[in-house]
Amino acid sequence: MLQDGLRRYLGDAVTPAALKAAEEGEGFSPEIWSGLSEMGVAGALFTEEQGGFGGAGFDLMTVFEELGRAGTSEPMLEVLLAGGLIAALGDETQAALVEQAVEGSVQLALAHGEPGSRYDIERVETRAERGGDGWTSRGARRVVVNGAQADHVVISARSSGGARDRDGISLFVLPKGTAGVEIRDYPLAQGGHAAELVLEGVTLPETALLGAEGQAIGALETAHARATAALCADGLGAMETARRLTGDYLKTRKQFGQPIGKFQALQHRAAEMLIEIEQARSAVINLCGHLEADRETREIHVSATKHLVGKVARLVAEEAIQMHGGIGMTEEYELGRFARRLSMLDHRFGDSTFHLGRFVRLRAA
Amino acid sequence: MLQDGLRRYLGDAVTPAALKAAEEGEGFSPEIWSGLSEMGVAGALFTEEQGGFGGAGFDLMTVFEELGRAGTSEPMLEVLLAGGLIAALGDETQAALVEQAVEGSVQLALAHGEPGSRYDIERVETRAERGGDGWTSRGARRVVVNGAQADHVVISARSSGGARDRDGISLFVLPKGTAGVEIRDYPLAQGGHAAELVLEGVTLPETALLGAEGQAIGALETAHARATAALCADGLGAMETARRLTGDYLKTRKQFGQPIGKFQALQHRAAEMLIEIEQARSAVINLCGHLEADRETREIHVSATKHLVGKVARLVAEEAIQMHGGIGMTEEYELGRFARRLSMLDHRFGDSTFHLGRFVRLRAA
Amino acid sequence: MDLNFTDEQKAFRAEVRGFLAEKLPQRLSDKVRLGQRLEKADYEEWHAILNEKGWLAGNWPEEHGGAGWNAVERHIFEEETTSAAAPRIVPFGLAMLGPVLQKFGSKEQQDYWLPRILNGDDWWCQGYSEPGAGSDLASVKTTAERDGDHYVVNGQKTWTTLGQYANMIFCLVRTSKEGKPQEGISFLLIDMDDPGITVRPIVLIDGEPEVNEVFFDNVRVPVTNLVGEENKGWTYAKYLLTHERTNIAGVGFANAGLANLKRIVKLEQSEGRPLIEDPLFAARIAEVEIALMAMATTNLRVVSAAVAGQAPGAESSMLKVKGTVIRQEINALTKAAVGPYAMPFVSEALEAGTNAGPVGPAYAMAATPQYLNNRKLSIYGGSNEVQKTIIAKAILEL
Amino acid sequence: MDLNFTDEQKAFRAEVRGFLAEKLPQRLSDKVRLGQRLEKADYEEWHAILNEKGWLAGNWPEEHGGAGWNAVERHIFEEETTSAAAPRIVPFGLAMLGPVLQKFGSKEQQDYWLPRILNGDDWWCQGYSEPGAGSDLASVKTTAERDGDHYVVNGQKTWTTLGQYANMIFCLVRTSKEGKPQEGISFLLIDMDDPGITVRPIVLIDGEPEVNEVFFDNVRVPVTNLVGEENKGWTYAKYLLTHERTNIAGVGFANAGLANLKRIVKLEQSEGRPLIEDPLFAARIAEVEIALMAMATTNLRVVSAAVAGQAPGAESSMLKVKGTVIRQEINALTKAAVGPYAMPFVSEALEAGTNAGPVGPAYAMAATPQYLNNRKLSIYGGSNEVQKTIIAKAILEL
Repeated sequence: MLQDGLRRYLGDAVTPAALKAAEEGEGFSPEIWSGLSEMGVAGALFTEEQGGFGGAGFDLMTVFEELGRAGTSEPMLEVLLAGGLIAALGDETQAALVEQAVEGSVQLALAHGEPGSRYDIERVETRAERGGDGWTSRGARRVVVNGAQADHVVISARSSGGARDRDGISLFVLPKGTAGVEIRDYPLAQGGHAAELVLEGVTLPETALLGAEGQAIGALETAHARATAALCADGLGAMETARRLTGDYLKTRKQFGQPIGKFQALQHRAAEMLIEIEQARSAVINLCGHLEADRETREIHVSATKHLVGKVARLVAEEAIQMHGGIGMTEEYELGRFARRLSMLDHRFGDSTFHLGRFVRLRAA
Repeated sequence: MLQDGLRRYLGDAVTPAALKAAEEGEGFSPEIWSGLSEMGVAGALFTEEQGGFGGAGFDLMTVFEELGRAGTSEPMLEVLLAGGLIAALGDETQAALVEQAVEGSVQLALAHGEPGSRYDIERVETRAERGGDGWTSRGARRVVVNGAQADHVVISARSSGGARDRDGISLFVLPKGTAGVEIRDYPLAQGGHAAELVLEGVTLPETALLGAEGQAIGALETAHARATAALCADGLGAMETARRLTGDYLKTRKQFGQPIGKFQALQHRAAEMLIEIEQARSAVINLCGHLEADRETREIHVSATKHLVGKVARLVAEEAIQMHGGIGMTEEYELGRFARRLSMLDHRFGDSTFHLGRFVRLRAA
Repeated sequence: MDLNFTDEQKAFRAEVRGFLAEKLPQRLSDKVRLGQRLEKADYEEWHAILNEKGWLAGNWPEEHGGAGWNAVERHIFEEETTSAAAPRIVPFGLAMLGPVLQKFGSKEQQDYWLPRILNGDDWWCQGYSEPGAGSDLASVKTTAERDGDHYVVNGQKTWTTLGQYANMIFCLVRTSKEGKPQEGISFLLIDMDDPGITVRPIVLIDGEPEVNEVFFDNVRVPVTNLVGEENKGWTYAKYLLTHERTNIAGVGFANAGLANLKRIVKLEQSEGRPLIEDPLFAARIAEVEIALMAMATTNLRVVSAAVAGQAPGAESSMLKVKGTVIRQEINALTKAAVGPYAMPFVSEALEAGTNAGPVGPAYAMAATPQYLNNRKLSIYGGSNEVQKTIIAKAILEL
Repeated sequence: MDLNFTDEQKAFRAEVRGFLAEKLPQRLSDKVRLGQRLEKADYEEWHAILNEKGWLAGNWPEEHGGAGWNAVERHIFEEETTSAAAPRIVPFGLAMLGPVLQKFGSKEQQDYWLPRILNGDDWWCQGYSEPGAGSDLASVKTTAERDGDHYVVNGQKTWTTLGQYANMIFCLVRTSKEGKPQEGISFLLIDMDDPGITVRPIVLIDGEPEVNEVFFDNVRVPVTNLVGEENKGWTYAKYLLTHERTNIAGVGFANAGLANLKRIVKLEQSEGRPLIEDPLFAARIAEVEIALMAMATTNLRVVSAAVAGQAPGAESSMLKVKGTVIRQEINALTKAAVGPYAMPFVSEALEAGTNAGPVGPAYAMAATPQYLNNRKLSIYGGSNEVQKTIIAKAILEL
C-alpha cells in the first residue's frame, strides 16, 4: 500500500523540472520533500513509540527501494540515520526533533566520518573536551550528506580513549548556524549535496549531548546497519530502473537490421544481469530480516549484503551503459543518473572489498 | 626447427595405443620416451657446459608447449627439475647423471614437498643427521612425480635450522632401490604417475650429498622457477589444443538447425577464451625471458605468470567443456584429457591464489 | 515479506532431524561425506528406510503412497538430509516417472508401477537424450513402429544416468514423422531385459561410468506400456521436466559442500598457518558463501510462491544457473583447498572398504573427481545457456 | 623470440625522456596528473612544442613532415609521453585524416592540408557516426547532392569529440543510394564555419561536454574537398579505422593509471594502515597489474610483427578488448581507492587555477569523472562486442 502509493507519487513527481530544481538548488526538490512529508513516508522509518508507524527492516526496504527506483535525492536516508540516533538516545526535548523530521519540518544530517576514517565507524580522532558548563570540540568532518541543509546535525566526537577505541565516542546535536562551524557545501555524483565541516573550537552546551557520554558506539553501529539496509534497498530500486531501461532499449534499438535484443550475446548478458539483481534483492531481504538480530548476526548480514549489492551495483551500472552504447554515456538520457547513483553505492558505509574482508573477520570471530 | 620436428613427431606418436600403454603401464609411453631421447629433446633443457645445447627460457618454452599440446606425459619436467639441480650443484660423478638423463638412459625425480608443506619451497621438516661416514634421514615426501619410476631421486632434508629457515636445507641423490624407502606408486589426474615416499631411517653415504650442506635453497628456487615456466608452457600447449578442439566442434556441431558456432553468445565466449590464451602466452614469454634475471625480478615473474596461467587454465578447461556440452564430459573424447591436465596445473608449484598473494608480498618487499 | 518458518514447519524439521539421527546408517553417511562411490545396494537400503517411514516419495500425494508434502516441507527435508549426508534419492522413478504416471497413466499402470517404485522392485532410468541432440530434446530419432499389440523400437539413447543398475527405462520415441518435431513423440515404458537392448557404459572425465548409451534393436514393447496417448508424449515429457526442476537450486548440496570446504581449510596448513587464515583464500570462500546466502533466500522466495500457488516459471531457470555456478565454485575451491593432494587419481580409493586407502588426507581423495563430475551441472537438465535464453525471452521478453 | 630493445631503441628512449624533461611544461603535466580539464590552448601549446622538434606526427613519413617512426619507435614515444603525463596528441588531424590524405588525397589536398595540421592552423574533428548507427558505420544517412561545383550536404553527425574546438570536419556522406550501403559513401572535408552548420554539445555522465552533435542544413561544400573518388569513401574510412587502431592497447595510459593508483593507495589509510596493506585491495591491484604485464607483452608482440611487415589483423581487436578492460579496471580501482571522497562531484575543481579547490585530497577529485568517462573505451572505436565478433570470425572462423 505504502509501496504502491509511493511508486505512483514518485512516478508523477520526479519530472525533469523537479530534477533541474534539485540540481540548481540544494540537491533535492523542496516540492518532493513536501510531498513525501505529506504522505508521511518518514513515519515508516520509526516505530510507534518513536513517533512513526513502522521502523522494521522491511519498512525501510519498501521506502528506499522506491526512492532508488525513482532516482530522487531527497535526504530521507539522513532522517533514518540521524533521526534513528536521536530516537534511540535522545531525551524528551531531543526526541521532538524526530517528530519534526517525520512531519518534514526539520532536516537532519549525521556528521561522523573524518577525512582519514574511510569506512571505519569506530575511528574518531576529533575530540570533545568538557569545560565550563559545556563542551568544546575542534576537528573536521568529511562528506556530511545534507550537512549544509540540515537544521540539526548529529555530530560525533571523542571524549576519551584512543583513535579506535570503541569506548569514548560521544554524540552531540548541533543546531544550524552554531558559531565556529565552517561549512563547504557541494554536489554529489549520486545526486544530493554534502558538506565538509570544520569545527574551530565549537562550544556546545551540556544539553547538546545525545545519550550517555562516551557510549555512542552501539547506537552508531545500529544506525549504520539500518542505513546500510536502506542504501542497499535504494540501490536495488535503481538497478530495477536500469534493467527496465536496458530491456526497453534492447527491444527497440535496431542495429545491423534487427533489434539488438535479438543478439544472443546480449540476451545472455541481460539474463545474467537479471539473475544478479535477484541475488541483490535476496541479500537486501536477508539484511532487512536481521536488523533486529543480535549484533554479531546483524553485522554479518550487513557485510554480506553490502558486499554483494556493491558488486551487483557495479555490474548493473556498467552493463547497462555498455548495452546501451553511446546513448548510455549521455547526461540527457535517463540511465546516466541511475548508473551514477549505482556507482556511488560502494562509497558510503563501505565498499564491496571492505565488506568482504569484514565478513571474513566476523565469521572467524 | 626443434619445435616443428617435435610437433610433427608427437603428432604421429601420441596415438590411442600409446596413451593406453601409458595408462596401463607406469604413466608414460616407453616408446615416446625413447623417441624423445633420440631427438635429443632433453638436451634443449641444458646448456652446453651441462651437456645440452640450450637451457634458455625460450628453449624450455618450445619443448614444453609441444608436450602440452600433444598431451603426453613422459617425465620430461622431472629431468628439468631434478636434472637442473644436479647440473647446478653436482660434482663430476653426479653430473654424469645429467648426461644419462639427456640420453634418456636414466629417469629422474625430485622429492621435495612434504605432506604439510603445500606450495612452500622453504618448508622442510624431514631431518638428515650426520653420523658415521654418512647421513640418516627419516620422514615423508608427498606426490613425488615419477618417484617410483626414477632411477635416481633427488631428495631434500634439513640438516640444520627450523622448519621454515632458508638455511639448513641439503639435497641428496638416492639411487632406486635404496633400503629403507617405502614407495606407494599411483596415477595422477593429469597423466603420469607419482609416489608417496616414506623414509624410515634411510642411510646415505657422504657421496650422496648434492652441493654444499645446508645451502640448497637458492638452487631449489631456481629449479622451481624454471620448472614453473615449463609447466606454464605445457599448460599453454594444452590450452591451444583445447581451443582447437572447441573451435572445430563449434564449426561442425549443429543444434536447433545450425552450427552452434553461429550462436553469438558462444562466439563471444570463444573470443574471450582466445584473448585469455594470448594473455597466457605473453605471461609465459615474460617468465621465460626473465629466468636469468636477478632473483627478485625472476620470482615476481614466477608468481605473476603462475597466477595468470592458472586462472586462464581453469577458464579454458571449464569453457571448453561447457561449449562442448555432454561430449566434453566423456573420457573417450580427446578434450577430457586436456581439461584434466589444465585443471591440475594449479596444484603443482602453487595455485593462482597462492601466487597472487606471493606477488603482492614480493612487490611490497 | 515473511521468510520465517512456522512452528509446525519447525517441528517438522525437528522430526526429520531426529529420524536421521536414528535411522541413517553411519556407513552410508560416511561414504557420502568422503565422496566414496555409492553402490546400487546402498541406494536401495536408504530407499527402503525412507519408504518404511512413508517419506520416500515426498512429492507424491498420499493416495499414491507419497508423503504429500508441500514445497516448504520438501525444502526442509532436502536441507536436513543433505546436511546429514544422506544418500540422495534416486530421482528417475520417484521424481520423474511417478508424477507422469499419476497425471497421465492409466489406472492399471498406476496400480502396477507406482508401488513397485516405492518398494524398490524396479530401478528406472531415463531415455530422453539422443546422440547429437544436446539440449534440443524434441529432436527424437528413436522410432517405435506399431506391429499388432507391440511397438518395435529401434534407435539409441544416451546420457542414461545409472542405466547400469536399471531394469526399466522410460523413453521418448518417435511414432510419427508428420507435423512439428514435437508432435510425433510418444512416451513408452521399456523392460531393460527385453531382447535387443544393449547398454554401453560411458566413462566420464572423473573416471566413473556414471552414464550409459542404450541401444534398441527391434525391441518389442507391449502397447500396454504406452503412457497416455500416442503422439502426445511431448506434453508428458515437458511435465516431467517441470517436476525435475524442483530443488533445482541444490541449496542443500551447496550447504553441505561449503561445510565440508570450511572443515578442510581449517585442517590444511599453508605457510605454517591454517589455510582459512590466508586472507585471499578466505575471501574466495566468503564470496561464494555470501552468494549462497542470497541464493538460498531466492530459493525460499520461489518455494513460498509455489506454496502460495504460483507456478515457478523462469525463476527456476535463474535458480538453475546460479545454483550450479555456486556448487561448481565450491567444488573448485575444495579442489584448490587440498593442494597437491588433488593430483592423485586413485579410483580404487573411492571404493569403501578396499585395501587401497586414500593418498594423503581422506578428505582430499574425492575433491578432483567431484570437481570434474560436477562440470555436468551446468550442462545437463537444459544447459545454462538454454536457461539464459529462457530468462531473456520469458522475463525480459527479448 | 626477442622482445628486448636494441641499443638504438634504448638511445631513442633516452632522447625522448630527455626532451620531455626539458620541454614538457610542468603546468601541463600537473593538469594531466590531477585529471584536470585541458583547454584547446593547452593542446595547441603541446602540439607546437612537438612540431618544433619534428615529433608531432610520429606516424607520418618524413616527406610529409612526419617523424617516420616505425611501430617500435612509436611505442617507445607513447610509453614515455604517457608516463611523463604529457597531454595526448589530438588524433583527428594527425592520426586519422593525415594518413588518408597521404594515401588517397590529391597532390593539391596534401600540399594544402597536411602542413596546416602540423602547424595547428586547423583543428579537425570526425564526422563518422550518426544517430542510431552505433557500431554500424556504413549506415550513413547524411546526404551530399552534387550541385555544380558544390555538394549540398544535409543530415546529422554525432559523438563528434572536441567538435567545439574544431574549424574543420571530415565526413562520411552518402552520394548514392544504389548498391550495398558501403558503396555509395564519399569522404568530404567540410569547413565548420560554413553556413548551415550547427554544433550542439552532448554532456556526458561525467558532466563534461566532450562530444557534440553536428547538424548540416544545406551546407555547400566545394567539390575540391572530395577526397579520392566519389562513392569510394568506405575504402578510405576503413583505412582510417585501421590507422586509428595503432596504440589501441593503451599500454601507456594503463601504466600511468596504475602508477597513480599505487601512489594513492600508499597515501589512503584504511583501519589505521595504508590501504596498500589491505590484502584484498592489494590483491585486486595485483590482478590488474599482472594482466597488464601480460598485455604489454602481447602489444609488443603485435608491434614487433608490424615492424617485421605483418599487418595486424584481429590481434588489434584482442588488444582493444583487453586494453580497455584493464584501463577500466584501473579506473574502477582508483575510484574505490579514494573512498568517500569519490562522491563529491565538483566540476569547477577540475578547472586549474580556479578558486574552487578539490574536496578532500587533490588526487581524489578526478577519480569518479575519469571512471565514468572511460566507460566509453569499451563502446567507441568499434564496441568490444563488435571486436569479439571480429575475433570469432577472423581467427576462429566461426
